[in-house]
Amino acid sequence: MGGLDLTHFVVLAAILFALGLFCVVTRRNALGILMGIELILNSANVNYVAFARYAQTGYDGQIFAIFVIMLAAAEAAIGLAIVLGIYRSFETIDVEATDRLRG
Amino acid sequence: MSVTTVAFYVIAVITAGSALGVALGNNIVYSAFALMGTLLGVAATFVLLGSDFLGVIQLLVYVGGILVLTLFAVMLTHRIADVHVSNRAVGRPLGAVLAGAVFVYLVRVALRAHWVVRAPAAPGPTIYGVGDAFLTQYLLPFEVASVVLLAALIGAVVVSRKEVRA
Amino acid sequence: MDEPTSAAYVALIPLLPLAGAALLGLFGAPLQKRLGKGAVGWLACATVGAAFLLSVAAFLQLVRMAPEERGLGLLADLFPWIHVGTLRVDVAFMVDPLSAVMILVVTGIGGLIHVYATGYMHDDPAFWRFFAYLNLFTFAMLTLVLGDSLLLLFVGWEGVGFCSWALISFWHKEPANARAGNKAFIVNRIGDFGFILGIFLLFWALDAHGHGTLLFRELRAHAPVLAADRLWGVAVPTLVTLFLFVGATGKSAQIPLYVWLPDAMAGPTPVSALIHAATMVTAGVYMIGRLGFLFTMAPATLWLVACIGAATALLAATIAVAQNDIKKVLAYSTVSQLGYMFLAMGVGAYGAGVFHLVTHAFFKACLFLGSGSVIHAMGGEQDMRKMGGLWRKLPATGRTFLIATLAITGCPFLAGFFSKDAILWEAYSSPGGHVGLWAVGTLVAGLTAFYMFRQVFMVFFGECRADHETQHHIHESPAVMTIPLWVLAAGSILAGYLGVPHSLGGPLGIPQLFERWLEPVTGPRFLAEAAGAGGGDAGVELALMAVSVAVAAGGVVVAWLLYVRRRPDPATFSAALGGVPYRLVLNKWYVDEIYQAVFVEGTLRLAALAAWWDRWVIDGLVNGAAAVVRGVSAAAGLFDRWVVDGAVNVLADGTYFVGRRVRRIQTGAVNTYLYVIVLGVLGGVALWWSRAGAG
Amino acid sequence: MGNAESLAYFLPELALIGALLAVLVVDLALTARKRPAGEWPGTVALLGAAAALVWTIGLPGLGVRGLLGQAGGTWLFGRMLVLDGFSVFFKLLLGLALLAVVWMSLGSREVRGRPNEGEYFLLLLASGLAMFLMAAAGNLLMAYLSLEFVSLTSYVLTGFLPHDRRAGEAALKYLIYGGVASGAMIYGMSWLFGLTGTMDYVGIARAVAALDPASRGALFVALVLVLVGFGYKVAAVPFHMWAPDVYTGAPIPVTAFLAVGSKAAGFAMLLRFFHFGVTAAGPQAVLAAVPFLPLVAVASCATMTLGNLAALSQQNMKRLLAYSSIAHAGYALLAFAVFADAGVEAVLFYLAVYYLMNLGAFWVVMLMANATGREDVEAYRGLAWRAGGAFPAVALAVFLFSLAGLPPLAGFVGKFYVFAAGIQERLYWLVVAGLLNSVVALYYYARVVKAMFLDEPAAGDPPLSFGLGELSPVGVLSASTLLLGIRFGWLLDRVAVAGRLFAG
Amino acid sequence: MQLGVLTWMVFFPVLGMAAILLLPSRAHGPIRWTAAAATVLPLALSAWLLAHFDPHAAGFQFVQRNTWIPAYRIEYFVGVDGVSITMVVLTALLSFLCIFASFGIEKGVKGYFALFLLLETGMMGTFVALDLFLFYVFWELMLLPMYFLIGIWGGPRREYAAIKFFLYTLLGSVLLLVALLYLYFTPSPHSFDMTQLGALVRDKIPLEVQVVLWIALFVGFAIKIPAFPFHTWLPDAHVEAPTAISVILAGVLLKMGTYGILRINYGILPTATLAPLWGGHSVAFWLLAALGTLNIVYGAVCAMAQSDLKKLVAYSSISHMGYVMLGMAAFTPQGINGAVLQMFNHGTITAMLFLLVGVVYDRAHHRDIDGFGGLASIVPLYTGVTGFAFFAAMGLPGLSAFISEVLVLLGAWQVYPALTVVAASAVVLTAGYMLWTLQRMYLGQPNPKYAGLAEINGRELFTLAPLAAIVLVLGIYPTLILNLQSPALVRLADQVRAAAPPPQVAAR
Repeated sequence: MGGLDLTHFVVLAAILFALGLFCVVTRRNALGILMGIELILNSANVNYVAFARYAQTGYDGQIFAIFVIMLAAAEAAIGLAIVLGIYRSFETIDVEATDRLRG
Repeated sequence: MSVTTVAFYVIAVITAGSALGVALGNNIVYSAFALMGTLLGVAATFVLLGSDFLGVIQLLVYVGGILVLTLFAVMLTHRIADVHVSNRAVGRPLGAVLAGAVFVYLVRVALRAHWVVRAPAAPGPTIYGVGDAFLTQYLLPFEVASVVLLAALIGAVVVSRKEVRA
Repeated sequence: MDEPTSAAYVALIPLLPLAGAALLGLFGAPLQKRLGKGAVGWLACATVGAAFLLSVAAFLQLVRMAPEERGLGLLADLFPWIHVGTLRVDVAFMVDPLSAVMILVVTGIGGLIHVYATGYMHDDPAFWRFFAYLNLFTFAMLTLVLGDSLLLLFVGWEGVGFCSWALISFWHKEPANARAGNKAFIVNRIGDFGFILGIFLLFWALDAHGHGTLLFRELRAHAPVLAADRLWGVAVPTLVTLFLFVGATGKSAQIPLYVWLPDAMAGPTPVSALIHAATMVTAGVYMIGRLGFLFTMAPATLWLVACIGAATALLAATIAVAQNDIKKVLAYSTVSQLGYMFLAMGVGAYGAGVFHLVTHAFFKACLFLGSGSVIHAMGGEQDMRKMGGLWRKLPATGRTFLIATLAITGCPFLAGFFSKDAILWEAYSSPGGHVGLWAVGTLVAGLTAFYMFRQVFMVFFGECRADHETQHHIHESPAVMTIPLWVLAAGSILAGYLGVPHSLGGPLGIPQLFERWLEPVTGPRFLAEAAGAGGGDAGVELALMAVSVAVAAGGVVVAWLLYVRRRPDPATFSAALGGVPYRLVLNKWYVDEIYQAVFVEGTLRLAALAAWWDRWVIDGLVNGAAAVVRGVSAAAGLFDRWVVDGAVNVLADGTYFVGRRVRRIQTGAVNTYLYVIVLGVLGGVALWWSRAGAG
Repeated sequence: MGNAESLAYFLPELALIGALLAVLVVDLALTARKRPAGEWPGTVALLGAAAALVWTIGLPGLGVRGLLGQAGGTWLFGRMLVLDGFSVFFKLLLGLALLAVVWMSLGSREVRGRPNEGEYFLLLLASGLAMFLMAAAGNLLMAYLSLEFVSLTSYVLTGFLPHDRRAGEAALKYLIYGGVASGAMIYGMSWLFGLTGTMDYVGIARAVAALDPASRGALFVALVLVLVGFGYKVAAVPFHMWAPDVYTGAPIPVTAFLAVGSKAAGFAMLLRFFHFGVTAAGPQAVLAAVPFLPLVAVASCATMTLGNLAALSQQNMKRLLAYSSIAHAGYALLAFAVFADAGVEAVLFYLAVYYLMNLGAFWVVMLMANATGREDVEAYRGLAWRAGGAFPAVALAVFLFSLAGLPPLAGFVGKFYVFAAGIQERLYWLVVAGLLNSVVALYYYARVVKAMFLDEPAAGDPPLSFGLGELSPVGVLSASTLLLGIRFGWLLDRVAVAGRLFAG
Repeated sequence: MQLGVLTWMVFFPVLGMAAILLLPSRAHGPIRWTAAAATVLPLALSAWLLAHFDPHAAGFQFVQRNTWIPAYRIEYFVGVDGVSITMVVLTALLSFLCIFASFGIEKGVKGYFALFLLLETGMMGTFVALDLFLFYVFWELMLLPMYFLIGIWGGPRREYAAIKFFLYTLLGSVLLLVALLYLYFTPSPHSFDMTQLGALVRDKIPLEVQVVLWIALFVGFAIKIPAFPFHTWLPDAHVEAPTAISVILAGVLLKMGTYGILRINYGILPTATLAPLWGGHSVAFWLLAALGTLNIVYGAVCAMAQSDLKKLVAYSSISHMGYVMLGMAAFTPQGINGAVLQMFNHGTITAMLFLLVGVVYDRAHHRDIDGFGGLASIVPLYTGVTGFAFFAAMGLPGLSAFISEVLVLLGAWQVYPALTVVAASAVVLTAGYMLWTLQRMYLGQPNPKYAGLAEINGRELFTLAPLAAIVLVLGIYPTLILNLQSPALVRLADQVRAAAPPPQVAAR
């Protein structure tokens, strides 16, 4: 892998993680937040694959990543369904508006 | 600087740049497209890391599935005629500070840590290995995943189905 | 140590009246309804009468005993009472010469008063209750004088206080009576407070020497070991006797605790006679006599006792001069006479003090019962200004009253003469005495003669100032009341011959019976000294006697001039010096008012303050920093709620308040929730950094 | 143990999967004929849950072996799941919870008669299955998979009530929160993987014990991020924020299931990960290097305090119980922070007790909601004096006082062992905080009791009537709460066995 | 397992409770009489206990000891000794009488008597428990019935009072629990055995920690006593509680605080008891003697200012419990005997007072002292009994409180003379507020408003007469009780004194 060592990937993942975090805390749009979550999941996946690659642990890293992708898909399906439901009842998907439950 | 290194940096810039777009975009549609860039970048990273099968999965499931789903949702929840489909964000300075702190800390710690690193083997096709692992060591998760997907499927139906008076 | 002679029947002396009290207390009402008041009266008198007979028996048994045995006395040890650690006190009654005298007085004079009361109280519906109390009082008083330990004495001591309370406020519908009863009890309690401290100190001081005891006979044996002990820089015997003396001032109405006695006249007159003249109030004198060996070890206390006695005698006498209530005069007279007794005790003349106690019991009981007879006749009127000229209308009462008055005045060869002169002589000649004390005593003798004769003149002589209606109803009391008067009058004359002073009786061969009788108890010290010194001083004694008789006679003359001859007019004296001295005396030197303002009001104020403090501050503090939370809540605009609710529930509300604040974190906006995650993680990291020093 | 042999020890889960499919089939069959599903899906689910329970406990009389009798521990499915006393204990607890919640759902007005009733029971079973897996997971992958599985089903169950804006909002918040928390968790797990090169708990333990000191910081970050995920599952401060909203928005049986089952499963995972995973090979070294326990202690204190304080002024019973369950997570965390056998046992004991009293409380709340349609404390005014209300009132009082930790109820014993464990390990400040918290907690529990007993019912309150089928489970739970407060030795013995985690 | 006599005494009321729960709720008569029957057996057994108790035997008697939770060495361990025997008797007696005093309850009769019987079990259990865990369970067990009994059957502000009572006492129990757990874990193997724990932990806990534990325990108990400044729940609780509950509260519950100190603080931490605390004085001096003296005087002064008769009695309880604290702080035979005797006497006298307050409250429906006047003329018998109780409370010689107060003060004098002077001043204050109350309520012109007030009835007299008899008998022959308790108490006091830390600072 030439001069490319593990830390490159770790830092890339950290960038994605931090941006995902930024996204989820600042977005007011439920879909935006879900996108932020996808960023975080992807950052974890980059880590898994990179670590597995450098540590020569076989396929477990990849497999983990596959499960993450699979669960992300499932979550997205449910999440988007919920968002649509919210849109139906609240006419918005702005999470600041969905604050009937509080206190 | 080797080719892979150059490739990495190109991919990393695309990935991170798109992610920045996701985080900062003012229009939800733009954000969604920026997300596509990130996902593609990550797929490329996987390939770079010798996980070609995973890269394909990433492409198929994420870009092909999740992202399209997201775009559908964007469309369904906003009037398409609207030029400015809002992707409002508030408290950005604070968010930036926090995310920045997290990033700095993560990098700082990560650079100091000794990760498990062994001599890298030559990259090769991984489909066989992955498939084998799924049917041996990871059989249980694999099977459980099918139940999870079934439940998720039904769940999504439950949530999105309009009330039908039986 | 020799043991006292066992004599179980002695226990019956107090127990008989107790049985009477119990019977009357529990079944008096039905008894009175079924069998009438006569049965109730008989029962009450019979128990006391029987007790008197037993007392006489005990006295005679004592008389027959050898003097050294006599000192130990007769003992009826009933059962163990409090046996804890080294404290071992039994319920045991002891008759020795001193208590023999006392029980004779209590049951004898008490019995007469019981008889008198059956007549005096005849119209009262609560007749049974009165006699139940009276019997209970007799029991308590007998316990006081018969108890063989200081603690049992204290039982009687408080017991008579309780009965006194019950009898003073006997006519409880009148609020003033209830107040007087309370005053008596509470003031007595102040004395008792000192008294029990004295008991504690005495017990532990002896216990430190391995002789912890409260039995009189053991106290007498062990008291000398205390001579060198000190507590709080004061010699222990002095401190003990001072504490005990506080008790005595309460019970025997001495300065500063005498204020209750005049008010106690609110009770029925027999009560005044029995409790507030003849018996209970002399308990302090008895106690000092009983513990004479201890007081002797504390000259400082004795000096104080003498001074207080003299001062009380003088103060009360001055007040008595201006009183118009027939019983108030007698009340102050009692206080004054008690002062005499304390003067005697204070100079170490225990015998003389107790002697005066006995003679005083006779004539003062006679005076009170006589005044009761007068009041009875006047239909309840007590103001002497509305009396007069009753000599002929109430012949028996008038005559006995005069005899008793002469006795108290110190008319030669009546009882008071002997006892009072014994005291004055001791005050002058005793090692603990002082010529000043004698002078005060003599002055008081003059004042006594004045106010007593003032009373006699105002009540029995001159014009009758009562309204016509009352005059019409004036009649002599029935025999059941007059007979006791005559008996007491006889006693007022004869009792003195028990203790004829050596200077008078010696040449005639009349022995000083009384002091010799008490010798085993009070010790021979003063007798011996007096006898030793008396040989040379007999002349002085006679001279002093003459002086005091002259002063008394002077008092009588002044009273005659003022109240019979009416020239000079008493009003001129009242108006003298702008009337200030008169008003001072008339209003009893304003002592009651001062006490009321300082102590009673002060205590009540303190109580109110404490209650307020408890309600608002302690409760508030305990419930949690009231002010702080109130301040916080005020800032939050919730001031009204807090003020309305008060600080009572502050902790709960404060927690609640914080709880509501905490709830605000739950904004309902999901971004906040996510922020909290990030902050939580960063917080954790920061914590780790701070602990691990970034390593 | 290989995949094939493992199946024999996987019967409870298989039973759940079978029941899940059966519900699906039954529901489809009935709806296909345009007939209301009726009791069928629920009954099938009940049978499935019962079967799972039976295969966990065993029925010696019928020749069913069960898992209880298994001595020692072993790996299943090639080091994916662990079979030991610990996991069996939790399966038992979760099986009971599932059974109870299915039963509860059968009587719930919110659930019954909905068009999606069949799916509801299916999801409930799926959720139960996922929790079973959580309790046994011995591998990062299984841990993540099962945890996410539970989350996914929970999101849907929370949002089950259509057209209820509260439900939708709750589901959305839950989803977002869960997504972020599990994202953080897998990120942490990825680092753990990077530091140790393995996903197997035992391998992690070994590698951690031999960790380069320079990597401590990274390990700490990894552990903290993993704690985010677990903390979210057990609703520990500061990862609790979803709980009140979700508990309020979800149908009551679901709330109960989340409060009891999900929390228990989360603790199972937490305990196994830390005791059996990270620190299995020499806890002292790890603790010295990575002091995450103080964090747990602080979190415990914060969880108790915040839960109780926020509960003080709640007017909605579900929300009150939600905060109360947060507080209870704090008590259990206290025992976890002890980080010794005594602590593990105390957690297990506490969860068992918590199961009884919290489930009971929710049950009564559901009965009341069924009867009056109200969930606020006001609806409970004078309950004890209303016709038919005495029994639920007494039962709820028992549950609430047990939650408050008063003897002789089970909650007291639970708290007692938690605090005892704390004192044993010298966590005095935390124990004192816990005790003070129980005083605060008493205040709001007593408030409800006060409303039920000390207040007079409103004049117009109609009489209540509950069927025997509704009251009997409440009765059983309250009687057990009382009995367990007096005779708890047997449970202690069980817990002592279960608390010794398999260390293979 | 063989059920000992104490077990019957403790749990028989629960059987009665079960029986009551099975009765229909409208059957007021049977419920009341079942409750009465359920309290008779403990009373009868307590009499048997008195007859068979050997005061001179060291250690505990009528012991029953069974394992309960072997894993934690928790036992069902009960027994009595001289410290607790009188309290057991008092509990049985007052419970029995209070059942009759509760016959007037008309609301929720079933619940009331059921809870009452549960309360009796809790009280009885607390006094006989010899296992700390068991003790704590019983201790807390009393809390719930009390809460409901005040909260449901109390006066207008009952909820406030009930919750205040509840929170205060629970706060106390929290501290108690921490200390108990600490003690439990100190020896190895761990132990809850109250009879052994003292010896087991003595050398294992540093003195400072012992003092901290002592204080934690003390605060837990002080709330119950209630000692200044933790007393403010008491007046509220009393004012709102129904009569019988006030009686139990003052008669029995308050004793648990001082009993706990004797049993646990003294028994298990004797060294800390006389350890120096501050200013050269010991823990016992500051927390028991000084605080007790403050209680005496402060309670009396506060009582003086009350206008509610029940509140006055409540404050007088605070004052009288101060004697107990002072007495037990002296470690003289007289002091400690006086203290425990005072516990008993206060139990009987205060029970009378509260019953009497209840009598007038039942008739007039208020308790304002100034709102009456001249009752002596209207209800002489009632007044007579009240007068008896008042004078008993004042410590009139011949009545029981005199003995205990004198013993306390006498015992305290040797050790704390100055404090004793202050404490003894309460004899005046007590007389003051008691007599003033008598005067305002009973003496003077009868208030025409209450001219038709009914005289005390037979049932009420039945509840009062035994107490009055006890008060009188113990005043004359206190040996009855002193003999029972003295050997054990003196042993306890000696034990504490012997364990006092050796150096410089003496107990004074």
